[in-house]
Amino acid sequence: MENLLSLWQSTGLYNFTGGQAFMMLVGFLLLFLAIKKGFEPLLLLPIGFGAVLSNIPVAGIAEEGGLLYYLYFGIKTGMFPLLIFMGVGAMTDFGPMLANPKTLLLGAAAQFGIFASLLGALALNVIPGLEFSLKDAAAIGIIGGADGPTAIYVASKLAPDLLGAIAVAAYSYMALVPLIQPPIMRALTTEDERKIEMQQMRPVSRAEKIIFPLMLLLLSILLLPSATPLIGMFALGNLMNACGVVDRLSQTAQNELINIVTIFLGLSVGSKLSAHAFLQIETLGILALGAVAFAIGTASGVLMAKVMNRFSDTPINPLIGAAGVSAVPMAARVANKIGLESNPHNFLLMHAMGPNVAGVIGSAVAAGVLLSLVK
Amino acid sequence: MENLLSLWQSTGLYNFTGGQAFMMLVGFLLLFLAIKKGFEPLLLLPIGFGAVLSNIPVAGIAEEGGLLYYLYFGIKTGMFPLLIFMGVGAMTDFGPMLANPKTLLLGAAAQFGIFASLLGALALNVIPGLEFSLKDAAAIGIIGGADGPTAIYVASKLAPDLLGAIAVAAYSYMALVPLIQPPIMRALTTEDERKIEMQQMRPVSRAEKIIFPLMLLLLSILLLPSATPLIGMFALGNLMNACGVVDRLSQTAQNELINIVTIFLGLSVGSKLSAHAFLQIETLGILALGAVAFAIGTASGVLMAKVMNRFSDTPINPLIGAAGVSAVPMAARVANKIGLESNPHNFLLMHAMGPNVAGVIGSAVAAGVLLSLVK
Amino acid sequence: MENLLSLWQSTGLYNFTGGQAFMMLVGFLLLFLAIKKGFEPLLLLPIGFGAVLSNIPVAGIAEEGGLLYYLYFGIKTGMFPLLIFMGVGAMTDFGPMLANPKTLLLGAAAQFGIFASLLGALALNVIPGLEFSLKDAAAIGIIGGADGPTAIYVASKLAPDLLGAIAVAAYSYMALVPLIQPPIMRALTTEDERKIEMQQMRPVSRAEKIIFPLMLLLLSILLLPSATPLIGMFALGNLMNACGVVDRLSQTAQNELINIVTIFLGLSVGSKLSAHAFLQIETLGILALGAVAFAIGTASGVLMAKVMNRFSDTPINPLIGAAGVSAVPMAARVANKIGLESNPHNFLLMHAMGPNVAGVIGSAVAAGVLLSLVK
Amino acid sequence: MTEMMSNGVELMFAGMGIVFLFLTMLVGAINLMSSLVQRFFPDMPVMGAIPTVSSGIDKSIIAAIAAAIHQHRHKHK
Amino acid sequence: MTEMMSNGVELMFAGMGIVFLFLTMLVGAINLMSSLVQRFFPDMPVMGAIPTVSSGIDKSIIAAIAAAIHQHRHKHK
Amino acid sequence: MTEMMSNGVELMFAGMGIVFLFLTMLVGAINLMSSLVQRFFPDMPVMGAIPTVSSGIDKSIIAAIAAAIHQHRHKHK
Ligand code: NA
Ligand code: NA
Ligand code: NA
Repeated sequence: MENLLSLWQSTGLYNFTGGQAFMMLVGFLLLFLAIKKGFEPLLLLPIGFGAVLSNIPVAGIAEEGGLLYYLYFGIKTGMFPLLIFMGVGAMTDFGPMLANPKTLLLGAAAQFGIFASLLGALALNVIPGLEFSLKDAAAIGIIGGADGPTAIYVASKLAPDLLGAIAVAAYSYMALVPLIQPPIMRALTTEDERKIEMQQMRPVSRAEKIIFPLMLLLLSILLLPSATPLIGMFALGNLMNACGVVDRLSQTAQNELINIVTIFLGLSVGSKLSAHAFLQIETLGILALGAVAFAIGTASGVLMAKVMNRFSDTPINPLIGAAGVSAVPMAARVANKIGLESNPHNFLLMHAMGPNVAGVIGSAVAAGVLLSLVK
Repeated sequence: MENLLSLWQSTGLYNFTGGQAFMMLVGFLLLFLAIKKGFEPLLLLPIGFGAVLSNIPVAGIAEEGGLLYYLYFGIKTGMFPLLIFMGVGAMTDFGPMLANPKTLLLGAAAQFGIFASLLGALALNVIPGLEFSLKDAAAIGIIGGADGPTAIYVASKLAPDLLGAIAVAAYSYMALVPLIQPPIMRALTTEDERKIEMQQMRPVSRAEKIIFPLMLLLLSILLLPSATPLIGMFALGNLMNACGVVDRLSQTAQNELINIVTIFLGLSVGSKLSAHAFLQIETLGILALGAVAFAIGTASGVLMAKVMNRFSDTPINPLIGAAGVSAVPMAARVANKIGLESNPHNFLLMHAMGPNVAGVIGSAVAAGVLLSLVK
Repeated sequence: MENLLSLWQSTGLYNFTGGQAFMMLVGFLLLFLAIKKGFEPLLLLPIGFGAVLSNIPVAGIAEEGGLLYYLYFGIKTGMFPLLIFMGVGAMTDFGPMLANPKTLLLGAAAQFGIFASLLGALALNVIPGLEFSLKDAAAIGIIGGADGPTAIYVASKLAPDLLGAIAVAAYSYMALVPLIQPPIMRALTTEDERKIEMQQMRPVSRAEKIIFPLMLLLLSILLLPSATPLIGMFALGNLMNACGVVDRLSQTAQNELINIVTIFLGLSVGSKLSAHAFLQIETLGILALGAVAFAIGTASGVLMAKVMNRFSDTPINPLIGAAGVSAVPMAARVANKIGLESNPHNFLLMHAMGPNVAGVIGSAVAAGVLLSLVK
Repeated sequence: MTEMMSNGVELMFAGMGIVFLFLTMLVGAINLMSSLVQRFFPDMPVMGAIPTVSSGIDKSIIAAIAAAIHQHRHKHK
Repeated sequence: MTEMMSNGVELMFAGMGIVFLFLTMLVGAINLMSSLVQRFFPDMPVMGAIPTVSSGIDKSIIAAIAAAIHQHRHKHK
Repeated sequence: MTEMMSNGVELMFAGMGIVFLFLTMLVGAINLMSSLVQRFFPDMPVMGAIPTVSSGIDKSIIAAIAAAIHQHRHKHK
């Protein structure tokens, strides 16, 4: 009898707190979005699952002695996001950007979303109950970088408590890029601008592709050492792929290694989706600001492209500016799609890949600025 | 001269203890069983090798500073068995079980082997020199679950000293399933029963396969949180495979990741095969009880199937009950083979896969009970 | 204004020390050698990149909290070199050596390079400013083993400060084998000797290939336990491959696992290329002694082969003695090439593979001696 | 019977009870779920991509196969 | 405006400034690099091995392909 | 000669001695083993499975190859 009581007292049903139940629903919602809606499933499926596992009462899977507690070490040390960034580097082709380097400026402009939402977070402090520190605001702003590993890396350093919400916002909005960007792109461009055809790109030699990651790293070393963990691992992956002499390492970095780390990273991020940290009014602020960041980044990219089109000797379709937020390759595809609506013979995909990968560099640079100036 | 003496004194020959020599022989025996007899070679080869390495005098490979000492961390934290369980989940097809859910009860019945041998272990305490605590007995009983990662997970939590012997017993008896089960199955069934043909199964939709792992996890959360590390990782693997949107993660979980972890887990388990822990009369008890557990589990499964056949509206061949012990897919193949002997047109394989995978769930549930009630 | 100053003070440009700048150049030189000259790129590319990353001012990537600091744990525990050695073992075919076991003695003779350069290092202590301890000298000598993981394993135990220089020397000279060895081989052999054709080898049975790694391990256990971590992991890999029943583990050990560990090991080794440790007169000594070690090892192998040819009933081409240094399979290819120059129908490749893999065993044995006698 | 033994017996009953309770509830849940799925999503479109050649095979392998086939075709002529 | 807010504004200017500075310098560096490469190494030979079938594909796969082709050829005759 | 130097010389003799002792014993052991294997298991049946297409290649790759061949056969007709 006593035993039965103790059994009943050890069930999840008996021990559930409202917060845990709610967070578990959030986890299941993420699984639904990942599986049924196709929202960045590679990340949101393990994140959602991690959220479910870490909110199970009694089991303590995210507490000392539990699996997710140990896995989280890979985020605390920065190892997981950096290894993923290495794999992403190995998958990235800088060819289109090297053929038309001025598109890098579009990747710069789109980072305005980061700093605007940082300011927005600070402004939200006027709402009673909201208290974002400068570190919190910086970690929230980085959602606007539209780059998962960068956002997780920065958040784990500046605001580990907000990590769960920030990662979820970053990946969700990346999945929503095809919904968020088009109205902004249409509002800021004229039909004629959207019809602009761009010149065919020159081929880029292998030597340029090998030298570029080293040059990028060198510039970051000289100007912004705080960005070098991110940019360094990205450049390493890119170099391994471009140089052609370590293909077996490059293949492993892009496949098995990134897959293993993705599972671990997702589960660990999910373990930060605890009721304690997530069920705060702050989370609503983060979700709102993340959307704002994406919108402002998109707009800045498009406007910058319009400016550049005016001063450039070769035509630039302003739509490709939107790809500057990164969210590779989704944002480039969106630019291509909107372009085709106005001009069915106008394939912008390759032209948009330049600003798209430039956006990855841009947000890593912005991350370096935040890590170095926000103390 | 002095140097030569010191050299001689540093050889293995000089430093061997009888226990180390004996355990090394055990290691070589395991290698022989794995390679020449095909006993679960994926696990018993690294376990045997780990046993050899950890019993080398002077070298201290399983002591602080040695490789196996560090690898063992992956067992102590539960990480290795849980990751293997995730991979197994990704390889498991619940289709046959979902088509005929009542076969789950066969997977339940076969767990009686676990609790019977737990009792047996306690009963053996009457023998002078044997002293199994309740924790020891629970860890020994789990051998009857016929599931490697579950046994290792439970033993590492309840009785780490017995881990080596328990893992060896579990995998050895799994390899011996084609010898242990048939006589019991024949003794408990009539020729007519063995001839029973079962109805063809309905096809199972993708949606059911996606929802099932989540439902399984949810039930375990509500009823038995202590089983959720095991069931959770199993469900994660299964969901990754079933959902079809994260194939690259699922492939990695079933291949490279499980392979890497299998090597590490095997070596670490082997490192627990030290003379100190293994050369005890307890080990003989463990080996004897393990065999008993398999036999009783098989018998319970068959008897349960006979009972169900009496009350079911569709015929159930009692042979498939034996597959309820898990030991996937060996036990299902045994059921199929014995069935074919009596009726050469009766293919039971698919029907036996239902109870077979149900046995995995059943033993994970039993593991949860033990982890939660045995303190 | 103040902010701008603080920004400037956080740049790499402001913080660079001369030593860091120089070591970064060393890193870029290694990248150049790896990519453009094809010097062991699988290792030297990550080592070079690690050197660059760890010498970035301010960023602290190799200091506590940085990625390379955590990765280095895998070297400190010996885990990385041992796992690579396991993968190398899985890739090694002992067939040619088993067909002609006396070629093992060539692998023994070539280890003289190790001990000669050890003595050389001690002799260099007469130069003011140079102070090699016996441990340092032993770690330097092991470069002559021409085997990367062995050198890294030994150096990490005996002289972690010299690890960077030693690993760089070992891999660089392995890449230079086609330049270093031929003149020595030509100088020590006559045209007639180089023309010697060897008898075709008998086929080796699978059983022999399975038993060999176990026998090797057993001998090492009995005679030289200090070599068993290296020889044990090598034998494990080799057994996994030879036995044919754990192919999925063997494939993973030779591919994904070794690739992942190679990236991590390279970066960690590179992180030991700090100005503090590398910009010492010792480093020049290490580089000089490394070259001497390779030369002496080559010469000893060739001379041993000449002696053996005199006493053997079957002819032995002295060129295959040079392959005894290991540097698999480069040294065997060099022997083949030089042989073809004198006799275009004389294919020595398979005959040279015997001493070549024997050299791996020989240097692991020598490593065991050093680890056991140098305190 | 020692106290430990009686603990063991109790554990056996509790254990088998929970195992059966758990799996019986799972049977019920599956039956319910399956009937709901079959009623409301009879021809549920396959989600995500059809799991054809899994993404685990990287492009280079496909390329290698294609190259092999190509070469073969030429030799074969 | 609070102090934090003014910090934020300062951060925004510094941040966007550095981002533009960095990427503008990168544009310059790329242009310089590309023109140097195109001038001095116009037909730069491909370094290392031609990245044909990547070394990531292990030999056994190639063997499998070869075997498949071989078998096919025989069946096909 | 310093003490360290004499230690080094001693180490050299001990080291080369052990290396030769070890490898000579290994030669003996191999010869013994090979003759035993050849005498007692002359046609030793291959253990385990024949190491054909390794299990490392997962089924989907085989499927891809099969599909490629199949497609090729059709195009080829
Ligand atoms: Na970005
Ligand atoms: Na079971
Ligand atoms: Na060697």
